[in-house]
Amino acid sequence: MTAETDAFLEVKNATRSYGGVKALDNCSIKISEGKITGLIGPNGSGKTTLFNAITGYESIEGGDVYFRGQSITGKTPEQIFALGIGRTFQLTKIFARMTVMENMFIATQRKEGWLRSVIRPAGSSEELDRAVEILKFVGLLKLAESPAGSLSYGQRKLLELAYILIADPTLLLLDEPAGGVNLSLIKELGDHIRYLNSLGKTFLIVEHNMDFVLTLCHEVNVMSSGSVFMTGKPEQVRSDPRVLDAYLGIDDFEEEIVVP
Amino acid sequence: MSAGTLEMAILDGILTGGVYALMAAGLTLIFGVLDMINIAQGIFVILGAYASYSLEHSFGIGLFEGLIITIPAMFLLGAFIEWAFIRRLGEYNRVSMSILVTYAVTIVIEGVLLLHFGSNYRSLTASYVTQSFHVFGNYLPKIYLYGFLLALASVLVLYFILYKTRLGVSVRAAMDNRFAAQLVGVEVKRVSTLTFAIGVAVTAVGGMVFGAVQPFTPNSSYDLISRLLTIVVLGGLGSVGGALVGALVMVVVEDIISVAWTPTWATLIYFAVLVIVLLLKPQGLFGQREVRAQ
Amino acid sequence: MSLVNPTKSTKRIGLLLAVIVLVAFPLIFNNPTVTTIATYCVMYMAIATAWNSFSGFTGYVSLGHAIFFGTGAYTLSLISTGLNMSGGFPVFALVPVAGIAAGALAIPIGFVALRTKRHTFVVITIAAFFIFQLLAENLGFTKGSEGVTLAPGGFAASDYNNPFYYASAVILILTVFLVWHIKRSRFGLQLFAIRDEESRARSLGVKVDRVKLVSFVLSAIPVGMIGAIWAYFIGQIYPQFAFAASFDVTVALMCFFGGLGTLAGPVFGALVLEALQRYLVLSLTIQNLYLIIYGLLFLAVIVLLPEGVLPSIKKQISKRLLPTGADVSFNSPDSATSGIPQASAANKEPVKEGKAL
Amino acid sequence: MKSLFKRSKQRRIGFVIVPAAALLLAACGSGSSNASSSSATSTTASAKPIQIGASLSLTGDFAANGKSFQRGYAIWAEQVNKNGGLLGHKVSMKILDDASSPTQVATNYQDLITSDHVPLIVGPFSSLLTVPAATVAARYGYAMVEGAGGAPGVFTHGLKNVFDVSYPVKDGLLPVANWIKSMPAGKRPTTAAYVTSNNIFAQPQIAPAQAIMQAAGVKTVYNQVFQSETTDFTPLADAIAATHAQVAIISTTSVSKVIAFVKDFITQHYNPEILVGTNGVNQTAFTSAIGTCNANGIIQPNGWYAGYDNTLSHQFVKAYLAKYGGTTSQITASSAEAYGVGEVLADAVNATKSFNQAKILKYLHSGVTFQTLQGPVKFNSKGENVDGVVLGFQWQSKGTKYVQILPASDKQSVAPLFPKPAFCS
Repeated sequence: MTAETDAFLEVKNATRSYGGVKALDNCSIKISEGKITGLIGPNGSGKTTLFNAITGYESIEGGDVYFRGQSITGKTPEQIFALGIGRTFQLTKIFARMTVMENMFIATQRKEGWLRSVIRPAGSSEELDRAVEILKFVGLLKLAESPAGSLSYGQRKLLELAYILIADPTLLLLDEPAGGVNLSLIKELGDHIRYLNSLGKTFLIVEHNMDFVLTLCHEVNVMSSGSVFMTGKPEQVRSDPRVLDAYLGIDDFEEEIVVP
Repeated sequence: MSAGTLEMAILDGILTGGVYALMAAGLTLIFGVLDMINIAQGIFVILGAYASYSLEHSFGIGLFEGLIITIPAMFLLGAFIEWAFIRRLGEYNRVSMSILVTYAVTIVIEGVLLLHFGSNYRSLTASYVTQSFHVFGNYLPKIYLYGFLLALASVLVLYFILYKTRLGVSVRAAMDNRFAAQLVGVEVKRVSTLTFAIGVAVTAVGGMVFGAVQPFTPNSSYDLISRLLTIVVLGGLGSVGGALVGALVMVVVEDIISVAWTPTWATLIYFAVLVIVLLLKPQGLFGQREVRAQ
Repeated sequence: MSLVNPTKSTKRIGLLLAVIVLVAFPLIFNNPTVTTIATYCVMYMAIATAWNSFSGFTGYVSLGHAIFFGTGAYTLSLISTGLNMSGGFPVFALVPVAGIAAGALAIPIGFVALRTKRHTFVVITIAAFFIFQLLAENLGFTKGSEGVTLAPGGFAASDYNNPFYYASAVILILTVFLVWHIKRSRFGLQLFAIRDEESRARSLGVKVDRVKLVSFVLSAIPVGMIGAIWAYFIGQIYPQFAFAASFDVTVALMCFFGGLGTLAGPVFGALVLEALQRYLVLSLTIQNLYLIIYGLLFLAVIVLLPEGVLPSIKKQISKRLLPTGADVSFNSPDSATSGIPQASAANKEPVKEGKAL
Repeated sequence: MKSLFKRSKQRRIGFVIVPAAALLLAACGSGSSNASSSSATSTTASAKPIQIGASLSLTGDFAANGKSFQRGYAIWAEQVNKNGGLLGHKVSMKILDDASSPTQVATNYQDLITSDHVPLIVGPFSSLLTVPAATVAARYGYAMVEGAGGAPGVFTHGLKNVFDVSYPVKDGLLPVANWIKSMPAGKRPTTAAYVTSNNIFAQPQIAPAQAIMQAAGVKTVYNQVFQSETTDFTPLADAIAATHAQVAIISTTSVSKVIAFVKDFITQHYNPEILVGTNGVNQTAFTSAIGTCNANGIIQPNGWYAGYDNTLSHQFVKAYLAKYGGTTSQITASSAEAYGVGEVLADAVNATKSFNQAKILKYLHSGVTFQTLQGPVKFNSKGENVDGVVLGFQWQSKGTKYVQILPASDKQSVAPLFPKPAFCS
């Protein structure tokens, strides 16, 4: 199980600290193209910080991030998004007072003069078709004209995924996609991810639901105290005693707070 | 400009700035914890001044002694307003809605004051209002020094509450992240009410000193609130220390320009300084940098 | 499933009727008091629509649009007196110039102010407002506190107001037309996205800074043009009236009253509030008690109808006609502002499940 | 006016509540400011009553003065009715509130003229509102006699229908300046400090007085314009005190500003030989803020005071006290100005025996002299009162008496306290 020489996404020795606490401590990770990669670890191990570092939401004090061989360290979130890296958030960020369909058009970038964009109707017919297709795919089409704020928590997660998909990213970073979502939706979500993966999309998923991660991912990274200490196939991770150790002593705190 | 004038101007600025800092301290707390703009802070100060005035004129209670009554009274008023109106603001349009609600509160209080006191100027009088100390070959009004010391003491009390008490921890947690604070068991509603009440209670002191330094009418609050808002933003939202520095910068800059150049442009220069600072540091002098992620 | 509104044709008819009423009004009701009030109404309708297209759409509350009103007023006044224009229709030719001046000024102000976040933005617009008022009071070419007096319009007394009314109406129609387009455009979506989740919108490729600035500038232009017409109408401007402190709060209250972020709300709010207020001030004189009652009632409106009058009415009607929640918004193009709290919806979902290690 | 959230305009959004308020007030039977014409007297005004229209700032920035004007107009109407009305018509005042807003003042006069068809109008309070008001009136050929529009700007744009019964604002400090000029060289002060707020009532007073005093050898050692938003007046006052100028002139429109300066002068133990405030010095707000005794010797120019020895003035004072009670010191010059406006208008109506505006305008422009409680009034072509007399008043007897001192030639003037006695505390 060796990674390819030129990794699709690679973080090298990233460091980030808050006050005295090192959220990322010389953290390195490699993601292979076309795979579903999992990222697990106890609460506070730095998973979300790593996501933020990759997607430009937080700067890192040391280290580098490479995407397709190019450094993307220090780029802004919108630049990174434009490169084809989309992400979702642990606490969903949808546009609550806009309709589901309107949410879909935010991320559609088209090369047009900004002055014209001021008065041209949003969403061309091909974009509309695409949005309909994606909403149908995630099962939100019937709610297309509802305000996004009226969606359930699980539906919001799906919407977040949907409105990123419209920009056709090649790499998707999902932050706890299954957190707080009911069982049937979790299964559906897994199917969606597998299907998208079969279309060639690469995933990096932070998740606490072990069953979900271990059945879905091709490869799993385990983080603790700000760095990735092991990488392997799901069955290797499942049987590795160090993983259990890493989780020991962690109370159920996180279980309580995942949902807003 | 004669010798000592500039030094006096700076000293005046510091003393007056202290009083403005006190009035702004409550505003910045409310800003920080409740995530809202409290337009009514100006009229609370004026209300505080009228409260001191009434006690002095109707009951012969001295300005400082009167605070024993006015501080709890303003505290209760603040708690009531938070409970009755502020708490009902949603998360959406919170900034706009808070402006509108507190504006409505302002005109109600203004109407009550106009009804009761009329629109003529009132001022607080006490012997120390016109007495002075001798410094720099000049005289320093006692009321300025007393006001400054009182303001400083009040700011220290606020600091103590914020950093040494259980409530303070909750307040700071709520300022940092309302949502997360809730998750770790902070009763954000209660903390909000208390913070609003404390922020309003402080105006009892601010109003007393303000009223002793200059005459006031129910109309005076509008000039005041514009100034307080700029102080709070200059210092950084939610920072009590920032309010102190912001107030000092405001008054000292204006005072220096006034005597060293011309009062005509002094106010404008202050606003220009404010804009430049915010251009370089959008979060204000002591504001927390906005976290971009969740 | 499309964005096309099914009630488009009825809307068109309604719009056409509104325009006809707007055009015909002074011809039918030609009492000068009525047309004076109507003129101010139309002015505030245009201003509120413009202000709303920035503040209502993005959630950035500007308390500095008085700068653009004042700039428009001064532009027209100073040019017309500088050229010794003797009133009449030619002066209206300066109205677009005033709009351009206001728009041009909005670029640097917006550039600076929009770098800050929402709360700070409010205050920085206040600071900018003071700076411009002070400049108007102290600069030589603005004539300082003495103000500028314009040549009177010179129109016949019987229908003196009409030129001002129609000039304002043209601005109103253009503004509503522009904002209507903005609202349904990609640009409009981006504005709403900024209002709801700015940082997320940025990461989705919305050029947030540019979008906000363009919106700010676009909203300044009609305000400047109305300011110019107002100055000509009133005949004399002073710094404290051209740059009026109360301006933005007045306009904000109108937009709030009608429905912030909607298209019809500000027009409705300005119409109702301005007309009713002018009429009532004329018909009765009440003083301080009025402040108290007004404030209390406004608080009641805020607490009971937090979305403004129009959206609340709309919601009630929709509820009656279409009891299924999901479809309500289908008929309501303004549903983007319905303001359903996020948490309430989220809480419906069961919380603790699927958390096996 | 400059503050951000000032209510004057936005209050107008209050219409929602206004109907309720109206009902409530009506139920309470209070709130009507219109002079009641039912309190008929024994006169035999046979013709139908007429209304005289005015817009006043009953709320907003100018509210205090607006209300004083309202009282002046009310007393005048009462007096007119007592004397048989105007051309046999009972009069009543129709007063609308303009909330200190130029937009509203224009609307109000529009309404008074075109909807209420009032035969006569009188002016609003404040120069800032006079031009918009007079512009509307001019459109319908109405004369506007007013008592508070004396700023130079009012007379510079060729309005043919404005007549200000008060003295022109720019003349305010002339009696003081002429008094100083008239002093013998050895006694005359040699240095003067001027400070004024940037305001059309305050600022125009400085230059004419300064010119006279400089010509008389009084050196200007300080001359600054400040903004009304100034947060801290102490440095300015300190800077003036530091010049040790023998004459200090503070020109403001707000009593709060003059209090701020004088308070600081007291703490700085700065005792100019002549201390003048152009506004507010006569108010109880001033004396109570600085202490009665400290007011001793401070001077204020004005056009009228309750002790003015003039038959019309006595009549007015008596009527005022009968109607509103209180003491003579509570009667403001603003009320007198309003009353004077009424007197001039009534004279013009009686002289022309008509309510015809063209005739009234012609008469007002004819150069006749009117007698008012403020003394004679005569209009030049611009509508300024060329006979307007500025008087100088001073607190004397340890701040207990407010007396006329200027012009010295006036028989009512008493000797000024000069140099001003030192502050008491």
